[in-house]
Amino acid sequence: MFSRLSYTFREMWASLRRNFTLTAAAIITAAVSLFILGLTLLVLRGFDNQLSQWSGGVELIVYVENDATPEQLQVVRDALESNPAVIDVDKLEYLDVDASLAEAQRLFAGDPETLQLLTAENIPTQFKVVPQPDASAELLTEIASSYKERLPKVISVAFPSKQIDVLSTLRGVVQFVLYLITLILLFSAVLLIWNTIRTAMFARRREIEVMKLVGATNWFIRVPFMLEGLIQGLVGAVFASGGVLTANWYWTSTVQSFPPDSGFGAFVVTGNYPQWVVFWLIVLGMLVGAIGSGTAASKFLDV
Amino acid sequence: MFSRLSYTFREMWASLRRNFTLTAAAIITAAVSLFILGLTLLVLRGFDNQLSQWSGGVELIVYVENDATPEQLQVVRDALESNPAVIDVDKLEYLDVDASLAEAQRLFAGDPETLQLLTAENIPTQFKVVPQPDASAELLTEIASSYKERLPKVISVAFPSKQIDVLSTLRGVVQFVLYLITLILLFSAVLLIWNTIRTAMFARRREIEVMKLVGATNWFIRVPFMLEGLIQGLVGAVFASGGVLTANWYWTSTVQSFPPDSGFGAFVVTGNYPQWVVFWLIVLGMLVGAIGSGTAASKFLDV
Amino acid sequence: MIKLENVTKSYSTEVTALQDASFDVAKAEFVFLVGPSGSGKSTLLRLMNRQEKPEKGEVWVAGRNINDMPDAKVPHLRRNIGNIFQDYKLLANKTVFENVAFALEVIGRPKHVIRQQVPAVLDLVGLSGKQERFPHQLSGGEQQRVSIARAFVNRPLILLADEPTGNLDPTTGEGIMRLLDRINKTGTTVVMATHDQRIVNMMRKRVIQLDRGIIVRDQARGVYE
Amino acid sequence: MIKLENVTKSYSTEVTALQDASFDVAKAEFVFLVGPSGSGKSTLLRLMNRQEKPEKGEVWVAGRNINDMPDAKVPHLRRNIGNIFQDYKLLANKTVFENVAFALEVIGRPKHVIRQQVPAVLDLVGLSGKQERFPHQLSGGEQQRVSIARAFVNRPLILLADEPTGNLDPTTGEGIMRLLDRINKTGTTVVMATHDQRIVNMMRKRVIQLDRGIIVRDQARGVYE
Ligand SMILES: Nc1ncnc2c1ncn2[C@@H]1O[C@H](COP(=O)(O)OP(=O)(O)OP(=O)(O)O)[C@@H](O)[C@H]1O
Ligand SMILES: Nc1ncnc2c1ncn2[C@@H]1O[C@H](COP(=O)(O)OP(=O)(O)OP(=O)(O)O)[C@@H](O)[C@H]1O
Ligand SMILES: [Mg+2]
Ligand SMILES: [Mg+2]
Repeated sequence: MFSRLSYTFREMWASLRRNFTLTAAAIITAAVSLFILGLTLLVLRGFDNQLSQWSGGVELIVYVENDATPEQLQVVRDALESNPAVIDVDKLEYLDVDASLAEAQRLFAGDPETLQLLTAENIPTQFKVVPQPDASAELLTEIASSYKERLPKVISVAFPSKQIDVLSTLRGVVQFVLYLITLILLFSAVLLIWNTIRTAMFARRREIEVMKLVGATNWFIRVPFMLEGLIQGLVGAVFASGGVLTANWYWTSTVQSFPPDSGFGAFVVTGNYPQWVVFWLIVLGMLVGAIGSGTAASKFLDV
Repeated sequence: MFSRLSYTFREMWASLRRNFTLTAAAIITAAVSLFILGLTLLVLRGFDNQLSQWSGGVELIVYVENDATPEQLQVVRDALESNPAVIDVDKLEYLDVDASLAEAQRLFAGDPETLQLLTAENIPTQFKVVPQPDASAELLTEIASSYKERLPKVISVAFPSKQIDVLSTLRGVVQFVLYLITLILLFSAVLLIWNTIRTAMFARRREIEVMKLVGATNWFIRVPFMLEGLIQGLVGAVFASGGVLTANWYWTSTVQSFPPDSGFGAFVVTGNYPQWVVFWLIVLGMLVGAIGSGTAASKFLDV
Repeated sequence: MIKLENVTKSYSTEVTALQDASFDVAKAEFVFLVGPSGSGKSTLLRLMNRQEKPEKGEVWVAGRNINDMPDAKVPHLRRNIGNIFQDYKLLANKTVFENVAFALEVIGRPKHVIRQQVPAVLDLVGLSGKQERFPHQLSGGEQQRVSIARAFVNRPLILLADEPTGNLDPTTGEGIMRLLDRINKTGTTVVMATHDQRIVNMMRKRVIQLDRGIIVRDQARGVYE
Repeated sequence: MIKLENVTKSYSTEVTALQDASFDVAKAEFVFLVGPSGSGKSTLLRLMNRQEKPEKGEVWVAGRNINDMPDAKVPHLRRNIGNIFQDYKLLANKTVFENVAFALEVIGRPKHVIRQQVPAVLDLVGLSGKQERFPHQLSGGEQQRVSIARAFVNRPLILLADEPTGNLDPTTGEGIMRLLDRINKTGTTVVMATHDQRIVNMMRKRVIQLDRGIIVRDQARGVYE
């Protein structure tokens, strides 16, 4: 068994070295495609963070002062619920101090200066308002602007439908272009790994011929090649992962160096999302390697 | 001579077809790298348009009404020049109606609705102000905000140092990341073209051997291979160019669908800049092909 | 040991490489296949180790019909058959020892078996002092001895040799023939394709002669003709 | 036509492939190079068309010292030398006609010359009816005739043949020898390496015998020995 393993690795390593440029090209292409995929996932997550305040159809937020009494809050709620033709009352949601603080953590992740200023004593609480699908924008604007004067403790009413549109469109463009590039490059990576394995098998066709003649099984012949492809995918994924983590760190520190309140605060990705991305990149890299080498090893074994 | 040409093309074409996957991978990689390069150039150009209002160290713009008389303009100019400690008087620049209209063409290229509203009769003219390098931001803000009340015909004073900082930093990040990816992929494309040529020559080593034995010159043997590499680079560049033009068109129409005044109006690229980008992509693609195939053809001819 | 029954094989519609061939080879027999170029000698040998399948007829090796043997069993069939070729088919980047050991390694023989059997077989073919040389450091005859050692190290029941003396000068070729004869005397069946007249005439073994895919002569103790 | 003066060639420090070889080959002469495997026959032939350079000594071909010939001139040297090999070196994806025409195409001969010379030379080697066949549709002997046609189509001064009958059965081999003899009689110098005893004895030409890189015999109208 040990001799078998050492045979497999010895052969694989020799083959990797012999085909150096093709191997390098395959690894580079796999790495770049996975890197772009990783970036895409992070950028989309940034957009989602930025838009998360507005998720679920929320188009209007009424900010209420931190020290509003339950009675004052009820007045606001009543006012909002008095317009069921314009506002979807079932989806009306109130974020109390804790929920608002939790949201701020996400929104100002890249803007610690602003975040520091928000405490349980001063953070505004919010009513998130989903309009009826057929409510006219003008009517909504009119109602919204009247709240600030009419209702107690209301700090401001946010109704940034334009920016939301722009951001969502941008998100769509970025998603489309980057996924397209990723897909094309991943395809190229599969082709290349397929090709390095084909080349590796061709370079060793005399050995393969002899192996078959002395009675080696097909699996015995195939495994080192498949492993070789797997490792190319894996190495590509490892490079990509390093790149993605570095890029994320670089971007986070760039955003933190922006002036406070630049509007990019939510555009950083935190928590263990980057680790998840890396995990999936590595899985995908190995998959790409396995597909490329597996098909090549099956196809060219009977030549 | 004609027989020579037809020989060259026949051999090249046969070789391209034989090595289909490797050729495809080489072309894809070349195309994607050049496509990303093209995108990079367009995106950077977008940033530059967006920032062009503020180029040359301009940090403050005083907008003056269209119908201001020369005397009124002189009052504004005198006020600006009275603060040589804060404002760099030598770099003070006045954009009259024509110059402002020209600038607006650039700034609102992607926002025709806004652009339409601006005519020679209503467009504000502008004083572009470059502060002294050591002028404190507070002092500048103070002076700037006093202008609007004190001076005749001044509509507004723009002093968006934060946004400029953010935009320039973003531009730097985008430039760095995209150039890096481009460079890595271009390197990979050279490797791949080198490799397809090596593979092509290896696949035809018997023919090459016979050709050398019957007295063909090295150049005769080499030229079809070099042409093959050149064509791979060229085809990659053509795909990339198509992609870049499509992407530019897609982006332009996306920006135009944004609500007016979204802030992205200047982010589209117009004029013949896209054509220039395409021209250079094609030159670069052929260069990549020539480098890859030329080195391979020289290296492996004496095997 | 080997039995062909009405075997026909053609590669394309034009060429019939072998037509209606039937014969029996007993255990420990030595058979020459002779005939002009393209008459089907190599094809016959390739049918015997399932490198090719016949269109018609049956091929039996060691008591088993190898036509309808599943592909997965073929490696085990081949472990009973040694192959020798005109161009030796040695691996240039491996030493003599490694070339022979390779044949045992790839069928999963443990290290200690390899360390014992390889020197023994190299001794048999007369190469004990040259274990660490590479093929290009050997004469053609010595290279062919390495390839015989590799074919024989697993003590197969059958040796198939396709023009093993084709690249060798007459003296060296004779040495190889004496070695094959010695191996044959240990009980190994040997089938050898050749067009070396001298050798066939010298050995006086059974001769099967082919002409354009047809067996035209099958003679015990025959000559080249 | 060919002159070697004290030529020594070794590929590595261990093996001296050729040592201090000197001889002259006159125009229209026919020379056999014989000797056991590895004695340096192929090396000698490769020195004559500058596939190899000697370490010591000088090689003259057609009155020119080819050692210090610049690389760029080598193609023109080779246009005066035809080469024939044991394995034919035909291009499998080209027909007989195309294989021969290829040799003219790659040295830039115009189409009308090709259309005239190729059929003529195919006629000479006796393949006029088989122009459109592919190599695998021919017997070994026929393939070797194609390779001779290719080597001769440009009417070279010299033909170098490295074991041209090595893969052929005796009858076919004799046919090839008669063809080479005919070509030789047209004034072409022929140098042929072989270890086919029978052929050397049959032809009775000049024989140069090598042993481990040393010329041990140079005999007019010699036999194999
Ligand atoms: N892989 C193949 N594909 C197509 N035809 C083939 C193939 N192998 C052999 N043939 C044809 O089958 C016939 C028999 O060939 P085979 O190689 O068995 O002859 P042979 O007696 O071994 O000849 P030689 O003495 O030249 O080795 C020939 O006509 C040959 O052209
Ligand atoms: N390319 C090479 N690299 C290293 N050594 C070589 C090379 N070619 C030949 N040799 C060595 O040079 C010596 C002479 O070889 P050569 O091929 O000239 O012999 P030969 O007489 O043609 O033999 P054969 O009859 O087997 O063809 C041999 O020892 C051989 O191993
Ligand atoms: Mg054969
Ligand atoms: Mg030789």
